[in-house]
Amino acid sequence: MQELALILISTVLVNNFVLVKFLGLCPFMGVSRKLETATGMGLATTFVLTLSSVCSYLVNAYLLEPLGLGYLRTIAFILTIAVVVQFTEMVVHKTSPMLYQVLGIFLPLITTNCAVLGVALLNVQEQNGFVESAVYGFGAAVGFSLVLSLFAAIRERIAVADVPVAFRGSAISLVTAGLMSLAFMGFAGLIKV
Amino acid sequence: MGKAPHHLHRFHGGLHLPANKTLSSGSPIRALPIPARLVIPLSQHIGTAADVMVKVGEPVLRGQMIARAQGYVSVPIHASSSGTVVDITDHLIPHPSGLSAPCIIIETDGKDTAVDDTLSADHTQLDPSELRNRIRQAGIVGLGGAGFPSFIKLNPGTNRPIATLLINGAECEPYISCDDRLMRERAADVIGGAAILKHALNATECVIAVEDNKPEAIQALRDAIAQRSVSDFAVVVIPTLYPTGGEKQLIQVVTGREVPSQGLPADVGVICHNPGTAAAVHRVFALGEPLISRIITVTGTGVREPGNVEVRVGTPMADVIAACGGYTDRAQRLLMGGPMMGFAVGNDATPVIKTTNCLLVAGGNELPLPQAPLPCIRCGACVDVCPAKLLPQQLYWYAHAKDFDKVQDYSLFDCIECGCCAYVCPSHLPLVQYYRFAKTEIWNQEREREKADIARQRHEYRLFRLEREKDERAARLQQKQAALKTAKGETTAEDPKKAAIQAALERAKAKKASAGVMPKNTDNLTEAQQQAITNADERRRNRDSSTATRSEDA
Amino acid sequence: MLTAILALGILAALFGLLLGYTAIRFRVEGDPVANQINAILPQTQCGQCGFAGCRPYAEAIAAGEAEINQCPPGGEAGIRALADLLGRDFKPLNEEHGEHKEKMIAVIDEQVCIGCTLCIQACPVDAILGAAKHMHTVIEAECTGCELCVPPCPVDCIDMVPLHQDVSTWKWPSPDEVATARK
Amino acid sequence: MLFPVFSSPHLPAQNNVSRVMGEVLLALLPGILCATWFFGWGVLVNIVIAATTCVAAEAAVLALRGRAVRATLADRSALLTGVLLALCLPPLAPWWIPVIGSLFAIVIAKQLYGGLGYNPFNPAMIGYVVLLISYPRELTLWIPPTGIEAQHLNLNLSQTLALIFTNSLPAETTIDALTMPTPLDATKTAFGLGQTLHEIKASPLFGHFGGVGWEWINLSFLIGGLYLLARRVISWHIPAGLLGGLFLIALVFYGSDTDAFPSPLFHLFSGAAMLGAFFIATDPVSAATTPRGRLLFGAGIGVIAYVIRTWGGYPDGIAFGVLLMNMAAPTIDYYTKPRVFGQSK
Amino acid sequence: MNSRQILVTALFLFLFAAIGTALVAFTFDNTHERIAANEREALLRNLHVLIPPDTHDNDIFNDITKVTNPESLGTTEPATVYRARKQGWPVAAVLTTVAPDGYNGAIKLLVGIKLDGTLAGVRVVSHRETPGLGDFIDAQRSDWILGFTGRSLKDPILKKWGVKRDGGEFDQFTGATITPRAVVKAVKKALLYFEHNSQRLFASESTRTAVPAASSVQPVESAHE
Amino acid sequence: MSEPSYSSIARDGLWTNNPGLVQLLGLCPLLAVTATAINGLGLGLATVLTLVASNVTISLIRHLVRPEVRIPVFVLVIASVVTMIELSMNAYFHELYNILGIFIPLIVTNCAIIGRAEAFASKHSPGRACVDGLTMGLGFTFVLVILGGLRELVGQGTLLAQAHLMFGEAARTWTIMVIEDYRGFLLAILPPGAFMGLGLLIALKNIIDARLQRRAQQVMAAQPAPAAA
Ligand SMILES: Cc1cc2nc3c(=O)[nH]c(=O)nc-3n(C[C@H](O)[C@H](O)[C@H](O)COP(=O)(O)O)c2cc1C
Ligand SMILES: Cc1cc2nc3c(=O)[nH]c(=O)nc-3n(C[C@H](O)[C@H](O)[C@H](O)COP(=O)(O)O)c2cc1C
Ligand SMILES: Cc1cc2nc3c(=O)[nH]c(=O)nc-3n(C[C@H](O)[C@H](O)[C@H](O)COP(=O)(O)O)c2cc1C
Ligand SMILES: Cc1cc2nc3c(=O)[nH]c(=O)nc-3n(C[C@H](O)[C@H](O)[C@H](O)CO)c2cc1C
Ligand code: SF4
Ligand code: SF4
Ligand code: SF4
Ligand code: SF4
Ligand code: FES
Repeated sequence: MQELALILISTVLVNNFVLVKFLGLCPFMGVSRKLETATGMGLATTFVLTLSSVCSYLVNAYLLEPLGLGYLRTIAFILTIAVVVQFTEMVVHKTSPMLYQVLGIFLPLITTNCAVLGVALLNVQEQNGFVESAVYGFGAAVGFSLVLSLFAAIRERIAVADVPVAFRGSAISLVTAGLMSLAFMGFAGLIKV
Repeated sequence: MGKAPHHLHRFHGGLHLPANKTLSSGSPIRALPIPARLVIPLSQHIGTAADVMVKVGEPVLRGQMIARAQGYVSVPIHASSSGTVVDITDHLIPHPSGLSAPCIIIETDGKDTAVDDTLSADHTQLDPSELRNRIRQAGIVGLGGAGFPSFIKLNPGTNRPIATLLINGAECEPYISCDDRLMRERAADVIGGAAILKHALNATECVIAVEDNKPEAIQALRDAIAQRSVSDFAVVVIPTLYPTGGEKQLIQVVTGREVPSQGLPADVGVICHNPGTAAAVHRVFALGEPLISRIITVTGTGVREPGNVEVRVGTPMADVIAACGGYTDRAQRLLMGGPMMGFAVGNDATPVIKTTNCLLVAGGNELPLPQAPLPCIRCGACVDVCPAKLLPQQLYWYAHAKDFDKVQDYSLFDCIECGCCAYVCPSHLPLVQYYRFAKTEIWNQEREREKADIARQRHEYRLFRLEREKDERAARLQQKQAALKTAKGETTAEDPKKAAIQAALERAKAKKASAGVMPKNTDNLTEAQQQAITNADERRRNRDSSTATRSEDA
Repeated sequence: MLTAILALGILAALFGLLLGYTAIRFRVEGDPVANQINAILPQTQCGQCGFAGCRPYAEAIAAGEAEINQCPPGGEAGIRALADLLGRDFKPLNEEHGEHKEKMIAVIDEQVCIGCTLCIQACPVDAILGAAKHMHTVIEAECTGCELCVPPCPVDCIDMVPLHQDVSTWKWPSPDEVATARK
Repeated sequence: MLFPVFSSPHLPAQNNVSRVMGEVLLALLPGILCATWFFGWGVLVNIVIAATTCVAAEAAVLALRGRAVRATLADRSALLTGVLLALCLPPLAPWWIPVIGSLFAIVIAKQLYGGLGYNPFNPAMIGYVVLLISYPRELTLWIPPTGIEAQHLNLNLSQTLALIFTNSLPAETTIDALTMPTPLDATKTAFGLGQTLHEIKASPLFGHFGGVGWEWINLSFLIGGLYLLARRVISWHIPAGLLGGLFLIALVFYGSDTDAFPSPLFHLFSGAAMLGAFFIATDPVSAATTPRGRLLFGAGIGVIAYVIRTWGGYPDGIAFGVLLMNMAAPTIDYYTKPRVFGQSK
Repeated sequence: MNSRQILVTALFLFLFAAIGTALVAFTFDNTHERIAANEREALLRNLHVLIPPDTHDNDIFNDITKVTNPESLGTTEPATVYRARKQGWPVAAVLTTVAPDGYNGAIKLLVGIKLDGTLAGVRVVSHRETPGLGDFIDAQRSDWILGFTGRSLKDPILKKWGVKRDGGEFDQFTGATITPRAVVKAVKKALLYFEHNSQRLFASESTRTAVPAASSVQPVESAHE
Repeated sequence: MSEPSYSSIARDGLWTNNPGLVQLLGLCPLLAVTATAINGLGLGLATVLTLVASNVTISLIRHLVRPEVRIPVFVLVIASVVTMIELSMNAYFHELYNILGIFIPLIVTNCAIIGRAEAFASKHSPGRACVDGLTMGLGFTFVLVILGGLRELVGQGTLLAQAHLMFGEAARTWTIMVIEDYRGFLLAILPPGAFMGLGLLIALKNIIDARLQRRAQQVMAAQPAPAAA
């Protein structure tokens, strides 16, 4: 139990996927203009990331490992992820138009979020078991959603600031992300492994 | 009187402001002479403007109705003195926009002849609905603030029983002392009016709330109540704190209850009226006089003889100032209302209206022009003073960003525009103006959205109609072609469309002005639209003889 | 090598079955995004965006075939709303499609009109009334100011006039604009 | 007669930014004096360098952007940023340390966002953290405060200047002999080595309830802070949240094992606790602005600071706490809107 | 109709997967030996820095043993010991040990010890010390770590095996005492361990049996630890 | 859909629509591996290869793909290409491979690649898709190298450190010590420096664009004058 808690703290804060590990940056920059959309993206990512983390684990443990096909991991994982995402999108679209409104446009973006593949690969690298993989995926997603939401709220503020012209838009957003990552360095060394 | 001292409550925030009231409150109310010209705007209240009843050149008497109420939220307008209507035209009105609006202009004859009295009555003999009717016919609107037609407030509906009639004698704005003088000198009128209002509302008590910086007024009111020996009237002395006079704040101070956001005082069983309104109601029933004059504080170091004057509605401000000794050399700015809520008037030819409670002529550096603003530093000083418990800095932030959804998330429409936030802001931001900007912009967007919806519907209907017509035409064409096959005619190489137009023009020439053609595009016409067509045809028929100016309203 | 191909191939085939099935089982028609976009467009129906009206433009945006900055009547506020809805960056109005102008309405000079009905055919919202050879007139409240009726008129009797501003439609200026205007 | 037209309210505003900043500078005085007493001239030299750089940098950027230079400098916020940054630095840091920190604070953290009022992060803390991360060595070279006789070396002004500007030490001293860890650093190191609190307390670094010198410095910042509260320059929420949060979490752990965790009092009077609570976390621009939000904001800093002090990689966590909560401030504001008058509870 | 559509989709995906996999598998067949060789070479390069190739003639990559001694080697996991022999005679050993009490956690070390107990050299494999402060222990950043070469438990004497601040012989760095203290301590312990166990270390059977199997080639390797 | 000219495709990829500076795609590798210029170059070249190969393949099969499996198929194509490159790199540039680490397999999800597949390759002919892939990739590499160089220079005062990882032992001497005895500015090498560095680059591009535009306008304004004279 304590170990799982540590995994959570580690993935959410200490080794935050976005700010420390540099994964999932494109949606981080792309879907953070408004707090509402950022929250929607966070929700969608959390769902897909956890699910695909588990699915990739299964594919790895029951298909690739037994057959000695480790080198096909990337292909197998990305295929799994793409299918999970596509499947989720189609199901949500049909069954819950409401939810689709909130999450729909973000779902296709998630396939190309490298955090998703990153989690799957890191799970293998860290030799995480089934539950650990799920927690790892979930933690990574929560960390992603957390900083995404905070970032979106800050960007909403900066949008109105008197930023020098050359820096308006993505430049100042990147500087802000840099300062956020600076703040996150405070968590460094919190978990000594 | 004789009741246990009222338990008072507090509202959030508020300011202790320099009062500056003694400038005007020292001398008794003076009646101003009748001006040579009265400029009477058709809209002096919240709601639809009144509808003109008189023609240019027509003589009018004092108190004569010259414009009738139009729709429910509207009251009539009366001539403030006798004379002749010399023009009905756009004229500057007191409004922050500085724009002009339709006004009736009367040249007075100095006789001040009154029209026949149809209003006075013993109010105890009338039922509430008749009371309301007379109050409406007398053109009474709130004299304390927005100028809301008072008769509507007296009709809160059966599901909202009114326990308390609250007379708002707070007069919390600096400089203003008209209510103070009124309550001191005409306390009996105020109490009399309050009794009528209370009767109309069937309220159980009447509370008159007065700030503790007006001891004379408090004494006068207490005496008047004692004289009438009514037991369900009470004068409550409240601490001086701006903006206690705000209706919602006053209700909280006196009753401890909060008027719901977007709600009405009646929701908590209270109706709030200004003492001036009460006195005006009293005059309706006692003297049969509609609302044609009011008491105005003329003050500031820019005017020679500050004081309180009773002025006819429609008197140009220049005349009022002149009657108060005129401008001093230091006169710099002219405000209607107090320094916190009032607005700047650019031109003193603007007339005084029913809601003009104060003319403040600021002299020298009394009210300096605003300093250049700095960006908001989010210090939160504004949050501490906002009586509506809003977050003024966030409202500012989003109004500045023109994010109108967000400002509404932050309850923009609960802002009472009291100006406390701007007063304490270290960055000197014109906060209230941002809020006003956002509010009017939102209303405008709503109007546009409605228009766009209509346009979309009409466009879709048109597409549908065209589609249908095309189908019909296709069907007809088929028939025709079938017919053509049998009897072959000669064809021209000309563009058939052009030919059609040519033909149409020729036909038009031929059968000019003849009736009996079936109009096109007449599906779905409303009555008004039908009327518009008829009018257009009418005008056309008159074309040759007509020399009149083209009026815009069809 | 064969195991590899078979293993992954079968995995893919299974996924294919799944997706193929869901695609049919959960098919959805229509595009709600276009509706939302259309709700933002000003419905002037002027065609300056390069499409036959607001709805076609909305559909083009939804399909990713048009930029969001092509509607002059919607102005900056409209573009901002679209950018917000679609999570795209704000872009200034594309000047090729025209400039944002103060809102106008059409007025027909009734002394000159010959009643040819050409303007009726041009008006996208049926805001012009009149019968053939009768005087024509514009319903002020319903005119969107699209100017489409102006060119067809053979006698040039349609004028675009600014909307009359009165106290009830007056807007407080933004202090920012006041400040820049003063500069 | 015609008159100029402006929106209400028309009464002149009573406050201005320049005065607010001035009050804060004034309130810093006791702390500055006390720090100078314990750590020598270096404190003042740091302040002069940092403040000058900050003001110059601000002026340069404003000139570059074609904005009013003089009028903007008059708001004194750049000056304040410089002073606060300097107060976080070790007294004998080489001159380029405050310079780089100030440049970062003003140019990147403040002016890139448009200057006063727009920066989402506390400029001084950005400057400090950038230095801490890039030059950890220079930032950990604290000298022993007056009162620790064993090691104390009294540098006079010219020696101080020589050390700061030319890196030349007085004869027969080494930099190692001159420096010594701060109480927080020492505690952390000692716990890392498995010592108990009792053993640690025996060190000459420790005074009555905090570290020698540090306890008095914190006390004088507390006095300045109370002055700000009394003058209503700051509201009580952030300091209360910060100190309360720090105190409570320290109390919980201290209560669980008095020998493995320092007492709450030690935490309140060590490191940047008081400076942070009253002067840094209260930076209005980058903090939360709703009353409840401010309480939360402060408490967050307190808790993060404790966590970093106790388990993290840095001796003190106030700066990171401030930045991390700055990051969360817009979100906190969003979720802590107060109940508007008349809205249902 | 519908089910045919589904089947077509499945077949389509199958085809693509098959072609893609075939190409990848083909590449793999052609590269995996070289990759394994690369990995082995990388490790060897590190070992050869401590024990130059000419000092031994065995295959140190494969001549290893695993020992577990948390007290001396700083980790509860089995630690690998690489053994160098010349003509069958022990020459030196490389211990993979851990300094657990670095400023930011464990520091992984390779400690090469000659048979006579002198240090062939020490290298840091991975650490998380503060960049710019604690990272001078990395040979790429400073020569500090080279200072161990040639030292032994007699040079300096056991009591002096510490940093200067603690009365020892080894330099610390201003503002960072903890890191060197941890490293020095770990090296000292490794030396002590070797002194007592060298016989046994060289006696045991090698645990590595064959070249790594294809499946253990990790496509993912963390770049910075 | 009309086919854009080759030169406009190239201009798009290299500058106007640069994936790193304008579209902000492929940010993860862009920021993660650019501690030095050489790292950036390595990953950049791998990306170019992938982009060209995947663009061409996808363009070839663009008429075959059904909508419901579009993304999975694209991803499969890209993943195959990447894995082949990865294996080859591991075999032939092992150390560089170790440094680029997890980001090689992650080229698969490099948004720039799938983005190009979706936005361009699936709609245009193979020739154009190839040019698009090449220029987009080069544009991306360009940013990777510049950012890597910038961070390396500010962070440790060198340029082209570790060139031997790519160019063999001979390149060891290529490293340029730009500033002797530089204290280093660690921030530039750490994650915050990566974000800020890219931010500064984008701002720089904005400034250059503004200059170019102003000049273009001046030229435009100047032209009619002689005509009138
Ligand atoms: C738009 C508007 C609508 C109102 N509607 C009602 C109403 O339906 N019934 C009522 O009793 N008062 C109504 N009021 C009156 C308010 O309760 C209040 O008394 C009036 O606005 C004057 O207050 P003020 O001067 O503080 O603005 C309305 C006021 C406004 C501005
Ligand atoms: C900030 C503020 C201050 C006000 N102060 C007073 C006041 O001092 N006296 C007063 O009668 N009305 C004041 N009003 C208007 C009252 O809210 C309310 O409209 C009025 O008392 C209703 O009475 P009426 O309808 O008779 O005008 C104030 C309104 C606001 C928003
Ligand atoms: C941010 C930060 C990082 C540090 N990193 C290290 C480190 O990696 N290694 C180390 O030995 N000391 C590090 N220290 C310094 C220790 O806290 C402690 O002060 C030092 O090791 C004691 O050495 P001294 O006795 O020479 O001052 C760091 C300090 C700070 C503030
Ligand atoms: C109470 C108070 C605290 C402040 N604290 C800081 C601070 O910690 N750091 C800083 O750079 N500026 C501080 N300032 C100055 C100013 O607010 C700051 O430079 C702005 O962030 C610049 O936009 C403070 C100002 C006030 C009034
Ligand atoms: S008082 Fe002014 S500066 Fe302070 S938060 Fe409010 S608006 Fe901003
Ligand atoms: S003007 Fe509005 S926001 Fe400002 S204090 Fe008054 S009610 Fe609050
Ligand atoms: S340009 Fe005209 S037609 Fe096109 S969307 Fe805008 S208003 Fe509608
Ligand atoms: S087009 Fe012109 S002439 Fe013809 S009906 Fe319309 S307004 Fe009259
Ligand atoms: S490269 Fe786009 S999310 Fe990582």
